[in-house]
Amino acid sequence: MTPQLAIFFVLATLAVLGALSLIFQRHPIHSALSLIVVMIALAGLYLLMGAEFVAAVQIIVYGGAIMVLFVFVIMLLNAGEEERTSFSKLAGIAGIPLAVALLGFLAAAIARSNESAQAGLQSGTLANTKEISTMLFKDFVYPFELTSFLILVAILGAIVLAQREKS
Amino acid sequence: MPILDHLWIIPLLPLLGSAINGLLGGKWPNKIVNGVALGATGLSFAFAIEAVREFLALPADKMPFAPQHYFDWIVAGSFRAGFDLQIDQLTVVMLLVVTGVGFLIHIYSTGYMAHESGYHRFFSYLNLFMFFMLILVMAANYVLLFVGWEGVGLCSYLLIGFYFLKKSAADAGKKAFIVNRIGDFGFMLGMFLLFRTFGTLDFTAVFAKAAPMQSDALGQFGTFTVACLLLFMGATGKSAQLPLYVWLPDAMEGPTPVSALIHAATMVTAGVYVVARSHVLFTHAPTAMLVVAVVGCATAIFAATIGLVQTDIKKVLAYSTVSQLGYMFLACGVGAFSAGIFHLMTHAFFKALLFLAAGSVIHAMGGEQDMRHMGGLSKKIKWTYITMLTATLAIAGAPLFAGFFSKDAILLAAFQSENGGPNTGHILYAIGLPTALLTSFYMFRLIFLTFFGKPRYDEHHVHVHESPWSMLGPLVILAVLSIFGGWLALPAFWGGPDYFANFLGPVFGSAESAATEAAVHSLELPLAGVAVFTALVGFGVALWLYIRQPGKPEALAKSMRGVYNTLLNKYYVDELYAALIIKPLMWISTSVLWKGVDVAGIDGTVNGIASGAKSIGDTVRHVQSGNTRSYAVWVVIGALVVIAVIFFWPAAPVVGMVR
Amino acid sequence: MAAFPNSADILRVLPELIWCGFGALLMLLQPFVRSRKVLTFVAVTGALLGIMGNFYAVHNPGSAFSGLVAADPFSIFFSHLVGLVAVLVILAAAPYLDRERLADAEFYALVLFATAGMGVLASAQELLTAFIGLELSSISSYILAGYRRDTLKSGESSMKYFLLGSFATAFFLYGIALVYGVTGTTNLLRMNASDPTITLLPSPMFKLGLALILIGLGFKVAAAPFQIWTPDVYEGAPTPVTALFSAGPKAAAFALLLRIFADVHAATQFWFWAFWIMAVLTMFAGNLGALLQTNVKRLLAYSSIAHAGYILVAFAAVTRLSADQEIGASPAYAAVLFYLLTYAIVKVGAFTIVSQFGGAGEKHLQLDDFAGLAERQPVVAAVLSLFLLSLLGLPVTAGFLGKFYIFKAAVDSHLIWLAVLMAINSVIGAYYYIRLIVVMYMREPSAEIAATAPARFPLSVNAVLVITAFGTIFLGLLPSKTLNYLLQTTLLNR
Amino acid sequence: MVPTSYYLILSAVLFGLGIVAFVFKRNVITIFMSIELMLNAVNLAFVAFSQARHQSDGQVFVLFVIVVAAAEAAVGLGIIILMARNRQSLNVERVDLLKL
Amino acid sequence: MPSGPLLSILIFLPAIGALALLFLRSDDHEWIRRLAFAVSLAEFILSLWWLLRGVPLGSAGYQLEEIHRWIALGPHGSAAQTYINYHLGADGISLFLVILTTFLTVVSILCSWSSIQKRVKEFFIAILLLEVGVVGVFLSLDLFLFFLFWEVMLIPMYLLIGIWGHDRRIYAAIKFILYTMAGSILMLVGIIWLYNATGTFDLPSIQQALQTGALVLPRGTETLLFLAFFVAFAIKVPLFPFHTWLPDAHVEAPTAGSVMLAGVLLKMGTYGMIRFCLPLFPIASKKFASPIAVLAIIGIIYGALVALVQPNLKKLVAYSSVSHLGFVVLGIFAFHPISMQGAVFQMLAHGISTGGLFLLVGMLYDRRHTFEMSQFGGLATPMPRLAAFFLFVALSSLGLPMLNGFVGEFLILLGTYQVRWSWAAWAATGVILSACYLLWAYQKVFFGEITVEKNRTLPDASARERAILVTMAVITLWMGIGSVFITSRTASASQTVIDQMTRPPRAEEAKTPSTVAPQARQQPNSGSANAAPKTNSLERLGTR
Repeated sequence: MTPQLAIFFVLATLAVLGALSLIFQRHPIHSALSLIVVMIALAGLYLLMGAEFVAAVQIIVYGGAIMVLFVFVIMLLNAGEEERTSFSKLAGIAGIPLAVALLGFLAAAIARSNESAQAGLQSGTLANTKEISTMLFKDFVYPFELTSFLILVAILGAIVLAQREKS
Repeated sequence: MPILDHLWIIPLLPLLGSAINGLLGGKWPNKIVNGVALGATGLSFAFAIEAVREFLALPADKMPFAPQHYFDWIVAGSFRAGFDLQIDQLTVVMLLVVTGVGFLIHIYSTGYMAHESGYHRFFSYLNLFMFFMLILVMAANYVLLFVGWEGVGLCSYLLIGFYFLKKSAADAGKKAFIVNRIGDFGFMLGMFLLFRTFGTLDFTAVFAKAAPMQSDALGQFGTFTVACLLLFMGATGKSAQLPLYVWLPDAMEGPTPVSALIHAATMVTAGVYVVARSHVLFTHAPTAMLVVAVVGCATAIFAATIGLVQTDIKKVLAYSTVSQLGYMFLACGVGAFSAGIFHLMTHAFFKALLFLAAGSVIHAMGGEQDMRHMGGLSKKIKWTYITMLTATLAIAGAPLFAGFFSKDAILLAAFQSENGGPNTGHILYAIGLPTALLTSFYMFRLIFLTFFGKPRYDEHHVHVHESPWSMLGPLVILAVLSIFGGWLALPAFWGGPDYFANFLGPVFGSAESAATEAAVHSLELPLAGVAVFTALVGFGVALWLYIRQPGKPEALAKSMRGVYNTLLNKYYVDELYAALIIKPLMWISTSVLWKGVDVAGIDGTVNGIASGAKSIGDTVRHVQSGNTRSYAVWVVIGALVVIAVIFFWPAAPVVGMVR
Repeated sequence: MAAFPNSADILRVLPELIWCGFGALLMLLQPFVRSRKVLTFVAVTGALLGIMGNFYAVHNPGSAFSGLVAADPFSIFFSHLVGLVAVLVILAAAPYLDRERLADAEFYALVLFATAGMGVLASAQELLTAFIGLELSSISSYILAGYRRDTLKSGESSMKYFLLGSFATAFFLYGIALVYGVTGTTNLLRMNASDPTITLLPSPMFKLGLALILIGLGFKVAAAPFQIWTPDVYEGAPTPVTALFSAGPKAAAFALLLRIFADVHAATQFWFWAFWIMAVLTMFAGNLGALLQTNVKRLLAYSSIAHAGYILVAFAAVTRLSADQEIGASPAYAAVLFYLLTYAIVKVGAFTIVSQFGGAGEKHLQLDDFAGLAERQPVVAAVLSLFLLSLLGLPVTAGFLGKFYIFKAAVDSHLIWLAVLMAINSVIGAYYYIRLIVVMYMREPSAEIAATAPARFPLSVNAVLVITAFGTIFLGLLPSKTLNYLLQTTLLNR
Repeated sequence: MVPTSYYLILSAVLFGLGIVAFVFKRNVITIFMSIELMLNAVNLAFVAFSQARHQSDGQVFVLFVIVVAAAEAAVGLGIIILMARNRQSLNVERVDLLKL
Repeated sequence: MPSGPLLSILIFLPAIGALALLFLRSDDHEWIRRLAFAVSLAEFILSLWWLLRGVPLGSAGYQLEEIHRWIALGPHGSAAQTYINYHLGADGISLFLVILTTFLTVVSILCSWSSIQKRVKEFFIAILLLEVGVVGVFLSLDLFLFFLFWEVMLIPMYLLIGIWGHDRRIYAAIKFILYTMAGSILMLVGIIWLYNATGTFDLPSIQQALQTGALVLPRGTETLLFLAFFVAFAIKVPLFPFHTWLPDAHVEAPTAGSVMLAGVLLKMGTYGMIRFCLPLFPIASKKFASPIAVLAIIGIIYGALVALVQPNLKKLVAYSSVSHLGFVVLGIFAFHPISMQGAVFQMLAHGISTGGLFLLVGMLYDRRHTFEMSQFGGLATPMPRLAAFFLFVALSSLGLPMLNGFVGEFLILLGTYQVRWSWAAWAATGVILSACYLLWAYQKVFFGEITVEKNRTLPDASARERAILVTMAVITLWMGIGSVFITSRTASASQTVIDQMTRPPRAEEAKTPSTVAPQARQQPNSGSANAAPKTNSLERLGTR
C-alpha cells in the first residue's frame, strides 16, 4: 500500500461520496457544494498523476468560475428544496435500475479491457506545462480559435436568453 | 349476276331494313315502315328463291357448292373464323322456311300491330331477327352460326320484351335470354372442344376430318360424345327442351306474330337444325344420339301433358310447340334427320298458322287470351276458324295433312331404332304415341273451347270482328301449305317417292333414307293406322268432354285435384328452379360474397391493418410523454441497446457488390 | 509542418472562418444598424461568401492544421450544403423575425456560428475538433431553439434540447476519451495506423468507445431510440430554426459518421447491426408517430425522424459494402449524400411555407388551418404538395431519386429485408403526407379560416421557395451531374 | 504506483453516477450539475490516458472540455433563468407543454 | 413514314397542353374546355397517324424506338458506370393501348364538358397529366422510366377522385392511392433488385440477356422478383383479393375519372403482366400460372355474382370490370397464343365497352344525381335514345357476337380451353352471369312503368352526348366485325411475348414447328414483312 495508492483511495472515495451526495441532497445549494467537493477531489487526483496545470485549471475555472456561476444562479432564482415529484412513470420505475446497469456495464467493460492495465506508469515523468502550451497553440490552434467563438456564442446566448424584454 | 356468288345479299337486306327502320322509322308513318320492312324481307325471300333455283340448277360437278368466303372475321394464332356463307340442301329448306314464313308473318304483322305504339321498333327488331336467322342457317362455320344463334336470342329478348312497360314481359325476355345463355355456355364449350380436336370450326373441314374417324362406342364418353352433348346442351336451350324449356311458355308475353315467327316456326327449331347440321358428329356418338332421343321424347310427352290443362290459348300452343320440338329431336336422336327436318318444316307451317290464327282470335276478342272466356266464335270469324281448324287437323295428324306424314315418319323411325338396345325403339314409340294422342286432344280442346259452345264472354263489351285481309291472307296461304306441305314426302305405301328424304340425301347421306325404304313396306302402313287411330281417340275424348257434357272437365279437375294442379302449375318447375338455384345464388352473392368476403373480409383486414398501425402510432406518440426525465431514461435505454448490440452481436458479414 | 499555420491551412478552413467572422461582424453592427434589410443582406452575403470560401479548397484539396480537418471534396460538399441551408434559413427567417418582433442581428449571428460549427463537424478529421464543432453548432442551436423567449413552448424546447443534447454530448465525449485511450490518438487517419490489430481483435474499451460515439451522434441525427427529443424541440423552436435543425446539424453529424466509417475500419464492422436496428426503429418510430399528428410542424418533425431512418438504411448498406473495395461502397455513400441534399432542400422549403403560414405567434399550425388552402392560395398549396410528394418519394421529385438510391444501395448489399421494411414504411408515410394534401385540396375550410387573410409571402420567402422547388424538380429529373460529383467525392474520400 | 485502470474505473463510476443523477434529479440546475459531473469523469479519463501514454495531448483535451463546459454553463444557466422566469418552477417534470 | 421523336411528342404533348391551360383565366371555362379538347383531339389524331404508320403490320419487336442516356449510375468512367435510359418504343400491344388512351381522353373531356363546374381548369389539367402518365407507361421500355410514369399517373387520378368525386370521395381517393402505392413500392424494390442482378434497367437488353441465357436468374430470386412485380400489377388490375379499392374508387370518381380508370388504368396492370412478368420471369410465371388462373376465375365469377346484387348501378359496372379483367388475366396466364391475342383484344374491348357504360351511368347521374337503381325504372319512356345506347353497350359488354366484347372473350376461352379445359369451363360461366347482371340492371333502370315522378321529364341524350355515344357505338361494332384489323397487328407482338418465355434449355424445342415457329422465322426480316400484302401476312399470322 503505497502512499499514492492510499491518497488515491481517499480522494476516490471523496469523489464518489460527493457524487452520491450530489444525488441525494434535496437542496440545489447542497448539491452544488457536493459537486465542488468532487471537483476538488479530482483536482487532487490530477496532482497525483502529476498534471498540475490541469489540476490548477480544474480548481480555478471549474471550482472557481463555473460552480460560482451555478451558486449565483441558484441564489438568483432562490431555488428552494427540490420537490420530488414523479410524474414520469418510466423514470420512477426503471430510471435508477437502468442507469445503474449502464454504470455497471461501463465500469465492467473498462475494467475488463487490457489497455487500462498496460502501461503501469511512473508518476515522475509528467507532461510539463510548456509542452501543453506548445501543443495548444500549434497542433490544436484551430480548435483553440474555435473555442473563442464558442465563448462568443455563449455570451451571445446569455444576452439573448436572459436579457429582460425591451418593451 | 348469279345470286350464288352473292349470298350475302339475302341476309343483308333484312339488316338494312332493320337499320333503316330502327334509326329513321321513328318519325315515319306506318306505311313507309311497312314498305321498308316488307320490301326487305320480300326481296330477300325472292333472292332466296332465286338462289335455290340456281343451286338446284347447278351441274353435278359443282356439288357440293363450296362455301363463299367474304372476309376474315376473327383471326388469332392458329384460329381463324371467316365470314363464310354456304348453301346446301339443308340450308335450302331452312332458307325457304325462314324467308317464306317470315315474309308471311311480316305481312300479318302489318295488320296485327297496326295500332301498337313503337311500330317501327317492332319491324326493326323483326327484320333484325330475319338477318340473324338467315346468318344462322347459312353460316359455313360454327362461329358464324353462333353469331346467328346469339343474335336470334337477342331479338327474341327484344321482341318478348316489346311491351317493356309490362314487368311480366320484361321478365320473360330476360328469362329467355339468360336460359339461352346457359345453353350457349355448352355450345361454346362444344365449339372449343371441336377446335381442339379438329383445329378448325369450318363445317366442311370438321366433317371431312370427322367422317373417317373411329366413332365412340355406346356409353363411352369420347371426344365426339362430349362435343355432341355440349352442342346438344345449346340446342336444348334454344329449342326449349328439358330441362331448359322453361323460357318458351313465358315467351308468349311477346306479340303474337313474334310467337308465331320466333317461338314456333324458326328460332326454336335452330337447335334441331344444329343437331342435323352436325349429324356427322352425332352419328359418331351413339350415346349422344340416345340422349337426344330420350330428351326429345321425354320433352314431347312432358309438355303435352302440361298442354292439356292450360287455359291461355297461346300457352297451349306454346307447350304444343315444346312437345313438337321434342318430336323433332326424337327423330334426330334415332338418326332420322331428314324426318326431323321434314317435321320442322311442316311444323313451321301449321304452328305458325295456329299462332297467327290464335292472334286473329285474340285480335277479334280485343286482347282476350283466356279460352274460358271465349266460345262459339266459329260463326263470327269464319276464316280464322277454318284456317285454324286446318292447322289443328295438321298437327293432330289427320291423314293427308302435313303433320300426318312428318309425325308418321318420326314415329316409324323411332320404332325401328335399335341404338342402345333392341327395345329402345319400342320404348320411344310407346312414349311417342300417347303424345300424339294428347296432342290431338288438347288441340281439339282448344278448338272446341274457342269456337264452339256458348259464348262465355260479355257480348255487349266485346265486339267480335273478323281480322283484316292483311292478316287473313297469310292464314290462308299457310293453311294451304299445311295441307299440301306434307306431300313432299308421300310415304311409300302411298306409292309416291319420298322426295324430301332423297332431296336431303346429299346432306345426311342416303344411308338412312335407304334404311327407311327397306322398312317401309312391312311397317309403315300399320303404324300409320295406329297413329290415325290415336288421333281419333284424342279427338273423341275432346269432343266428349267439351261438347257433349261441358260440366265434365271441372268435375274431373276436382276429382283429381293433385294431378290437375301439378299440370296447371307446370310441374312446379319454375318454382323449383327459383328455390334451388336463383334464391341461393342471390343469397350467397349478397350476404356471403359481397357483405361477407368483400366488406367484412378483405376490407376488414385492410382496415384492421390500418387501424392497427394507427393504434401503434398512438402508443408511439404516448412515449412522447413530454417529461424530460422519461426522455433521459429513453436515452439510457438506447445507450444500453446500442452497447449491447455492438458487444454481443456478431460483426457485420461483409459482402461485395454483385456485378 | 510549419511552426504556425500557413496560408494553405487558413484557406482550407476559409468557409468556417468567414461564417464565424460574419457572425462576429453582425454582432458588431447590431448596435449601429437599425434596418433589418441591411443586416439580412450582410448575413446572406456572409453565408454566400462562406460558400465561395471553398474555392481554394476545391482547387487544391487536402488536410489542414496537421490533419485536424480535411478540405476534401467530401467536406466541401457539406460546407456547400450547410452554407446553402444557412442562406435559405436566413432568407426565410427575415420576415418571420419581423413578424414575431425578434432581434435579428443575434439570430443571424447564431445561424452563422451554427453553420460554421457544422462546417467544422463535417470537415473534422480529428475527434476533438469534431467535438468543438459539434458544440459550436449545438450551443447555437440551443439558443436558437429558445429564441422566442417570451413563449413557453420555445423556452421548453430550448431547455429539453439543451439538457438532453449535452447529456448525449457527454456520451460522445466519453467515447472519444476511450477511443483515445486505446489508440492513443483522436485522429481518425492515425487510428488504423496506430495499431493494426485493433481491426482484428478489438478491445472491449475500443468497442465501448465506438458505441458511445455512436450514441452521441445518433442523438444528433435523431436516430431511434434517441429520436425522443426531436418532436418536442422541433415543435417548440421558431419555425425557421426548425428548418435549420432538420437540415443542417443532421447533415453534419451524418458527415462525421460517414468519415468515421471511411477511416476506421473497426467501426464499419461493429456498427452494422446497430445501424440495422436503429434504421428499422427510426423508420417505424417516425412514420407511426406521425400518423396521428394534427400539428403540421410536429408532423414534419416526425417525418424527419422517418427520413433519418431511411438514411440509416443507406448507412447499413455502407457498412456492408465498405469492406469491399471503395468502388463498392461509393454508391452507398453517394446515396447518403444525395439524400441529405434533397432532404435538406425539401425540408427547408416545407418549413418555410409552414413558418409563413403559421401567422403571428405561429397560431395556424393545425391541419384544419390548411383546409381549402388550394383554393385560397393555389400556388402555395401546389408548392407545398410538391415538397410533400418529394418527402413521400414520388417520381419526378428529388425525394424519389433519393429513396431510389437508398433502395439501390440496400439491394446492392443484399439487405433485401431492410429494403422491404423501408418500402412498407414509405407506404405508411404516404398516408400522412397524402392526408395533408387531402386537407389542402379536398376539405372545405371552416368559416373563420376561410375568413383569415391569405398569408403574405414576401420576396425573400418567395426566393427560398423558388430555389427549393426548382431544386426539388431539377434533382428529380436530371440528377446525373450531382450524382457523379458525389461519387467523385466519396471516391476521393479514400 | 496507481494503475491507470483504477482511474478509469473511477471515471466510469463517476460518469455512471452522473447518469444516475441526470435520471434521478428533478431540479433543472442539479440535472445540469450532473452533466458537469459526467464531463469531469471524462476529464479524469483523459488525464489518466495521457499519463498512461506519456502524451500531453490528453491534457490539452481536458482544457478544451473545460472551456466547452464553461460555455455550456453560461448558455445553460441562461436557459434555466429563462425557464424560471417564464414559469415559476425549476422542476423539469412541470415542463411538459410539448408532448405526444 | 413520319420520323423524329414521335413517341416523346406523343407523351408530352398533353403536358404542354396542361401548361398552356395554366395561362388561361381560370374562370374562362369555355376556352379552357376548348383548349383541352383541342389538345386531346390532336393527341388522338397524332397517335392514330404515327402509331399506325410507325408500327407496320406484322412487324416484330419495338418500333419508333428512342433511346437517350439519362441518369448515370455507378462511379463516373469506372467499369461500374451504367445508365438509366430514356428509352421509348411501341409494339403491336402498346400501339392500341395508347390509341385507346388518347381516344378515351378525348371522350372523357367531352363528357365532363358540362358536368364539371367547380375548379374546371385544374380538372382538365389533371386529365391531361393523367394522359401523360398513362401514355408514358405504355411506351416506356426502361424499367425505371416505366415506374416513373406508373407513379406519376397516380396523382392526377387521385386528385380527380378526391376533388371532383362524390360524397365519400376522400376515403376512396386515399384507398386508391394507398393500395396502388403499396403494390408499386414493392415493384420498385423488385426493379432495383433486377437491376442489381442484371446491371441495367433497359427492358429489351435484360430480355435479350435472359432469353439468350447470357444471364440466368436463380430460381428463388426469379420467384421473388415475379411476385414483387405481379402483386403490383394484380392490385392495379385488380385481381381477386386485391380488388376492393376498385368499386369505391369508381363509385366516387367523376364520370371522366371512371372512364379513364376502367378504360385505361386497369389495363396498365394487365399490360405490365404481359410486358414484364411473362418475358422476364417465365419459369416463375409458369410455376404460379395455376394459382393465378384460379384467382382470375374466382374474380370472374365473384365479380359477376357481386355485381348481380348491387343496388348501385355504378358499383355494378365496377364489379363487372373486375369480372372482365379476370378474363384478361386468365387469357394471359394460359400462355396460349390465341388466349394471349384474346387478352390483348379484350383489354381494348373492355376499355371501350366499360368506358361506354360508365359514360352512360354518368349521363344518368347528371340527370338524377344518384346511382341507386331503385331511383330509376322505366327510363326507356322519357329517354329512348339513351336506353338504346345503353342496351347496345351492355350487349357488347356481355359479349354478343359481332360486338367487340365477344371476340376477346371467345378467343380467351378458346385458347384457355386448349391448355386446360376446366379453366375455360369455369370461366365461361362468367358469360352466363354477365348476361344476368347486365340485363337485370337494364330492366331495373329502363323497363317497366315509371315509378319516380322526377324521371318522367328527364331529357333524352343531348347532341353532344349523342355524338360521343355514336362514336363509341360505331367503334364497338367495328371492333366486333373488323377485329382482324387489330388482331393482325397485335399478333406478332403477343406471339413475341410467348416466344420470349422460352429459355435456352428449351430453345431447340421452340424451333420445332410449334406455335412459335413463324414469328421466330419472321423476326429477322421484319422489314420485308412490312411490305408484305395484308392477306398473306394474315396467313402467316393466322392459319398454319
